[in-house]
Amino acid sequence: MATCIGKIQLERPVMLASGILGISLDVFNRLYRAGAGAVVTKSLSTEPWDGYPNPTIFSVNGGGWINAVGLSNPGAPNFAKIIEPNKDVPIIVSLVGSIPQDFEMMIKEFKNCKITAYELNLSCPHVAKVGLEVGDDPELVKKIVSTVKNSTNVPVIAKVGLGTTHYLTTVSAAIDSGIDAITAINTVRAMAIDVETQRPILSNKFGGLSGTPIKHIALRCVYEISSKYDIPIIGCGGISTWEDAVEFILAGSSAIQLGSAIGENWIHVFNDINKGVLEYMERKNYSTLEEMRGLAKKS
Amino acid sequence: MATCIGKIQLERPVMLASGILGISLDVFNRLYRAGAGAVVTKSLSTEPWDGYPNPTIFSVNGGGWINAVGLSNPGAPNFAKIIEPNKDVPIIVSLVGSIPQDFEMMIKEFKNCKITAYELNLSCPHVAKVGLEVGDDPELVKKIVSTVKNSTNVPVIAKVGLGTTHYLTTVSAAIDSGIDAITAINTVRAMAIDVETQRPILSNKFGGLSGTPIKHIALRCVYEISSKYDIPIIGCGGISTWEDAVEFILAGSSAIQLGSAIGENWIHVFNDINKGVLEYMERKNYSTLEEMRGLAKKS
Amino acid sequence: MQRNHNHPNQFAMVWIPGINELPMSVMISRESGKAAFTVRKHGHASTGLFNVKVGQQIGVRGPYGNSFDLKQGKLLLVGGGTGLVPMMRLLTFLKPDDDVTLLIGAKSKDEVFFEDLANSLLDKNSHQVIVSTDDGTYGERGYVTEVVKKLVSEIRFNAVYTCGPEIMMYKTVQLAHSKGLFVQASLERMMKCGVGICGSCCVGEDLVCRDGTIFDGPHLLSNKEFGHFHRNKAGILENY
Amino acid sequence: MQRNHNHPNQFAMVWIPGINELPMSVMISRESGKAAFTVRKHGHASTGLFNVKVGQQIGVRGPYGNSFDLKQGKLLLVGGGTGLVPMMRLLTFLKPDDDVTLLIGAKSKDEVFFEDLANSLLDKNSHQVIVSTDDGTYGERGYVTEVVKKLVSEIRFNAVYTCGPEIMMYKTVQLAHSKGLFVQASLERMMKCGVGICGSCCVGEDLVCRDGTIFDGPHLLSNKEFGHFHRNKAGILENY
Ligand SMILES: Cc1cc2nc3c(=O)[nH]c(=O)nc-3n(C[C@H](O)[C@H](O)[C@H](O)COP(=O)(O)OP(=O)(O)OC[C@H]3O[C@@H](n4cnc5c(N)ncnc54)[C@H](O)[C@@H]3O)c2cc1C
Ligand SMILES: Cc1cc2nc3c(=O)[nH]c(=O)nc-3n(C[C@H](O)[C@H](O)[C@H](O)COP(=O)(O)OP(=O)(O)OC[C@H]3O[C@@H](n4cnc5c(N)ncnc54)[C@H](O)[C@@H]3O)c2cc1C
Ligand SMILES: Cc1cc2nc3c(=O)[nH]c(=O)nc-3n(C[C@H](O)[C@H](O)[C@H](O)COP(=O)(O)O)c2cc1C
Ligand SMILES: Cc1cc2nc3c(=O)[nH]c(=O)nc-3n(C[C@H](O)[C@H](O)[C@H](O)COP(=O)(O)O)c2cc1C
Ligand code: FES
Ligand code: FES
Repeated sequence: MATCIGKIQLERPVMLASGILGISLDVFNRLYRAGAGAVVTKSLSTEPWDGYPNPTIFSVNGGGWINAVGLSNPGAPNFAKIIEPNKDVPIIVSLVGSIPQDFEMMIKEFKNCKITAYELNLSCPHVAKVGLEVGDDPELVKKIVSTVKNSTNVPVIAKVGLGTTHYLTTVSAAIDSGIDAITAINTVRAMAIDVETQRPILSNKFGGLSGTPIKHIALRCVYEISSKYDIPIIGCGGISTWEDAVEFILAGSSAIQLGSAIGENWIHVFNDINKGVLEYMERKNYSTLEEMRGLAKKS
Repeated sequence: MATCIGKIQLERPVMLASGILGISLDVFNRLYRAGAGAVVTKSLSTEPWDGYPNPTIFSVNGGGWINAVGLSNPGAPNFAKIIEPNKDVPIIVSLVGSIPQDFEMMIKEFKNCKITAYELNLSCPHVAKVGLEVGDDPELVKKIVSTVKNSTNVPVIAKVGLGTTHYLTTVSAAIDSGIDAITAINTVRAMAIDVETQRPILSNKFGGLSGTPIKHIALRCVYEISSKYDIPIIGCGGISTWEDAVEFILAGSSAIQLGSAIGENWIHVFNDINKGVLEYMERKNYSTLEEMRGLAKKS
Repeated sequence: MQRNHNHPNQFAMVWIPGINELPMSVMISRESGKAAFTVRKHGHASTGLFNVKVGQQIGVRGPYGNSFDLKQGKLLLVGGGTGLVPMMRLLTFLKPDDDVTLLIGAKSKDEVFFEDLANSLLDKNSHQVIVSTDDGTYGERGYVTEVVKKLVSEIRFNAVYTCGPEIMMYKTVQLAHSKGLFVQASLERMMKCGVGICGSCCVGEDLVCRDGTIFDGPHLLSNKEFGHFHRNKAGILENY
Repeated sequence: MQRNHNHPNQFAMVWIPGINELPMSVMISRESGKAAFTVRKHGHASTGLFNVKVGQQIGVRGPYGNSFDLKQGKLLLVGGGTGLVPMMRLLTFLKPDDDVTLLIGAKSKDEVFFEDLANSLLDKNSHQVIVSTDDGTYGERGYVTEVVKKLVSEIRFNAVYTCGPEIMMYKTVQLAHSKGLFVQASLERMMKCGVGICGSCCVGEDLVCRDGTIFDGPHLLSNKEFGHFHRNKAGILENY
């Protein structure tokens, strides 16, 4: 069940996705005990952000969520203090910013923390000037990735999503600048309207769609990236069962992340998936995940 | 319940989306009797196409479909003969092609047919050289739209989707060249992998995701287009209830299309929606659909 | 696949990985609670399915489609080729008092199958199984519809059920209907989705996968395409 | 909203269109089978909810959250402010033999509510309702936790339930636990999703919306944040 995402080594392939429950070290410890191979923190900014007013989450009929939490977070400096005591949990710190200097400044804050990797959120679909607005600008992506790579020896992951620029352009720009891995995908821009009051439900109007509705979209992105580039991939989007996890690995991902499934199956989902993947590997006679990675591309 | 999509007038706002059951005039008549305000034909090409081998449809766990029918169709010349006898049904002919001449040639074939509008499919996500590959090239879109507009007096609609170029760029190119309305959106590129045999399930590997999973994505596209451009919009994607239909109208569409819902609720869906929308209008005291169009943008 | 005992005749979409996906009638299985398929080795896909080894995995979605309207009394079943599959399943839904005549049509002797299975399924009923081959190498000589013609003019059947080549079904429906008999036929058409969205299985205004596969005789006779045309993969009408 | 009679204490996310969405305890309603909410006019959002007119629509999702563990016998309920809402609902789940003591804590007389409702809900039980105000303008003078202290040293309650200001709950839990009593408290934290994904309601390793809102005393006392810190909208710890 151990997996390597390039230079990143994990005991188990299923991680907590960014923005989900990722707020206290106690929670990280609990999730790690519950079977998560790593936890990705909420995306952190240079300053604390309150995020948008409620409603920030809409529960989609038939499954999935639309969220516009608005990247609320305590800010990198506060957060670094929270995770400083960490010894055991593989923590991936997610960062969000508008210019290379933002990322440089934040990375300095974490100098005393044990961190497994950084994940650059280039793909939040509902906050202006950061996230997708950065990911949609390949030149800016190059500058940010180069700056981050020069600021740290810890592996750096770029998280992409469906924006106004083709996500493969963003992937390519990140690879050109030395990125270590790609997480695909973030939520997909969406909205919900209440027919009685005739208004968008989320206070921000637009939010990001996550969960089962985006699973097959995310899966094709992983397949497309792994067919085109030789870069480690972390699959993310709508994963809630071991079959989903296996699909993403067969499509070419080295590890996976999940968030929305926790809203449905709570944190048991980590061990359920670990167990299912393990049984699958035994049944199919694989001794490592690597043996099955990308097999769907062969046919 | 009557609605105007620019110059297109319909008695009822819910149409059959392209590619769904759209193969014989008898079926069109049946759907019209079942409550459809208009039917859009399968996308037609200059020559007959067999489409991809089966499996061409995957049923998504939890709702929706991924299809890679591959634009199978009898070709515009054959199809024109099929619909020539039509007198009653508002038929919108969907066309697909790679170059302006393809469209010009096909439109000539329909000279003896009573047609309500043409819909240009600029957004099929799983067939090379047509569909999205055309929609993703704004210059080509301009040429095609101009050519089509010069070839016919019938209103022309452009159907857009999520491709590698931002769909709003395609919308803008189509508007610049005189398009009469926009249909948004087509299916979203996706895939499914079978964990037992470890292969992509669809024979074409990639297909288009439709149905409930894409509803809230389509809704935000309609809202974004109607917020930015003054062009009649036909909303499409995941609509299966009257509430969905109302959401799309509140977001700014003048009419809607549906396809996948037929797979779940069969063709009763047309009358169910008509009835629900009518009751809603009575309850809210609207005498025309136009009064409620776009209301969600006010808040 | 879960077998639903209340629905004689249903089909499933059977995926032969890497090859194709085909509509297949649900066949009775020796294991209770399970279903099976009967494949005729024909073209690329069915041969692919035929060659599937034990343990190799195939995909099944469904079951889809409606079922025969079960009448009681004197019943005539007319099957040809793989159209016998739904007839075999139908036999398992009969009442003990039903008096059953099963006609099996085939081109020649080596294409006759299910005769023994039918006799054993019917051993508690008053019944007869009649085989006819076009070339007379087994059973009666000539088209099975000649036997239908003779029987419907002699016996007032409570119901006639048919599945097989469309011309056979067309004639059977015409003959039974002309005598005022209740008759149903199970149609085959090009199927892609199986659930009523792609349109490839349409016959006139009917969608075989969703409205059928079983239709009443009078409805079929009012359909201009039944017995005359089917559509190819591009959706173009072709003559039978 | 469907009320589930087996789950005393649950909350819902209540949307006041154009203003905000707030977690609200499910309140008993005069109409059977329905639920209600009790709002305290506080800041922008709750005032918005307070001002909602009859007929105007609000959105409700849920109910979410777990419920109190119902014990029987001598019960002590300690509520303050809107924390009385779950206590009122709890009263409707009591057994006839339960002997109930309800403590209502408030700053001063004009903030005391539900006293009459509680008495009428308890009219078939052996019970007492004790009010205490910080300023002594009504009932006992002083913090309600002083009354708790006195009662738990006199009476061996089978269970103690509390909901209200965190300091009040913290002291109540400490006092009851120190006497070895079974005690549960219902926590409030900043809530955005209400379903256990956003993390905004976390208290140490617990997520109030999903693991709670009700927790056992010993578990709470081992949580370093309970009674000391809560998180603001950005997730930064703030002292109580
Ligand atoms: C409702 C239904 C039930 C059926 N039940 C059985 C059964 O129990 N056993 C059995 O052996 N066969 C059954 N068939 C026929 C089967 O689906 C295939 O058509 C047949 O096996 C030949 O396929 P092939 O690709 O090997 O032949 P090919 O030689 O490749 O094709 C020959 C012809 O087969 C037909 N065909 C091919 N693909 C399809 C398709 N997707 N849908 C419909 N027809 C197609 C077309 O008419 C085609 O021209 C059934 C068909 C239908 C519609
Ligand atoms: C489980 C639970 C049940 C509750 N039940 C009730 C009830 O039955 N009746 C009632 O009147 N109030 C209840 N509340 C409190 C209510 O949700 C609001 O916090 C309160 O109404 C004040 O909101 P405001 O925005 O008007 O005040 P503001 O003055 O705008 O905010 C004051 C404080 O309210 C709190 N608050 C604001 N938004 C939230 C939020 N989304 N989640 C949690 N706290 C928030 C914060 O501590 C904030 O600092 C409950 C809270 C929780 C967590
Ligand atoms: C409530 C919520 C908050 C999120 N916040 C972030 C975030 O801060 N940074 C980020 O990169 N992704 C964020 N995401 C996206 C998730 O990390 C993930 O990419 C997405 O939800 C798809 O995975 P899922 O379907 O398993 O939830 C958030 C998602 C949700 C539902
Ligand atoms: C089986 C199938 C075939 C389709 N074929 C076409 C097509 O030929 N041309 C086209 O423009 N859209 C086609 N579409 C897309 C639909 O017209 C529609 O845009 C999409 O399915 C979203 O709507 P829905 O969620 O209501 O199905 C097809 C969709 C399906 C499911
Ligand atoms: S097979 Fe697709 S509609 Fe019947
Ligand atoms: S409110 Fe979101 S996790 Fe509890």
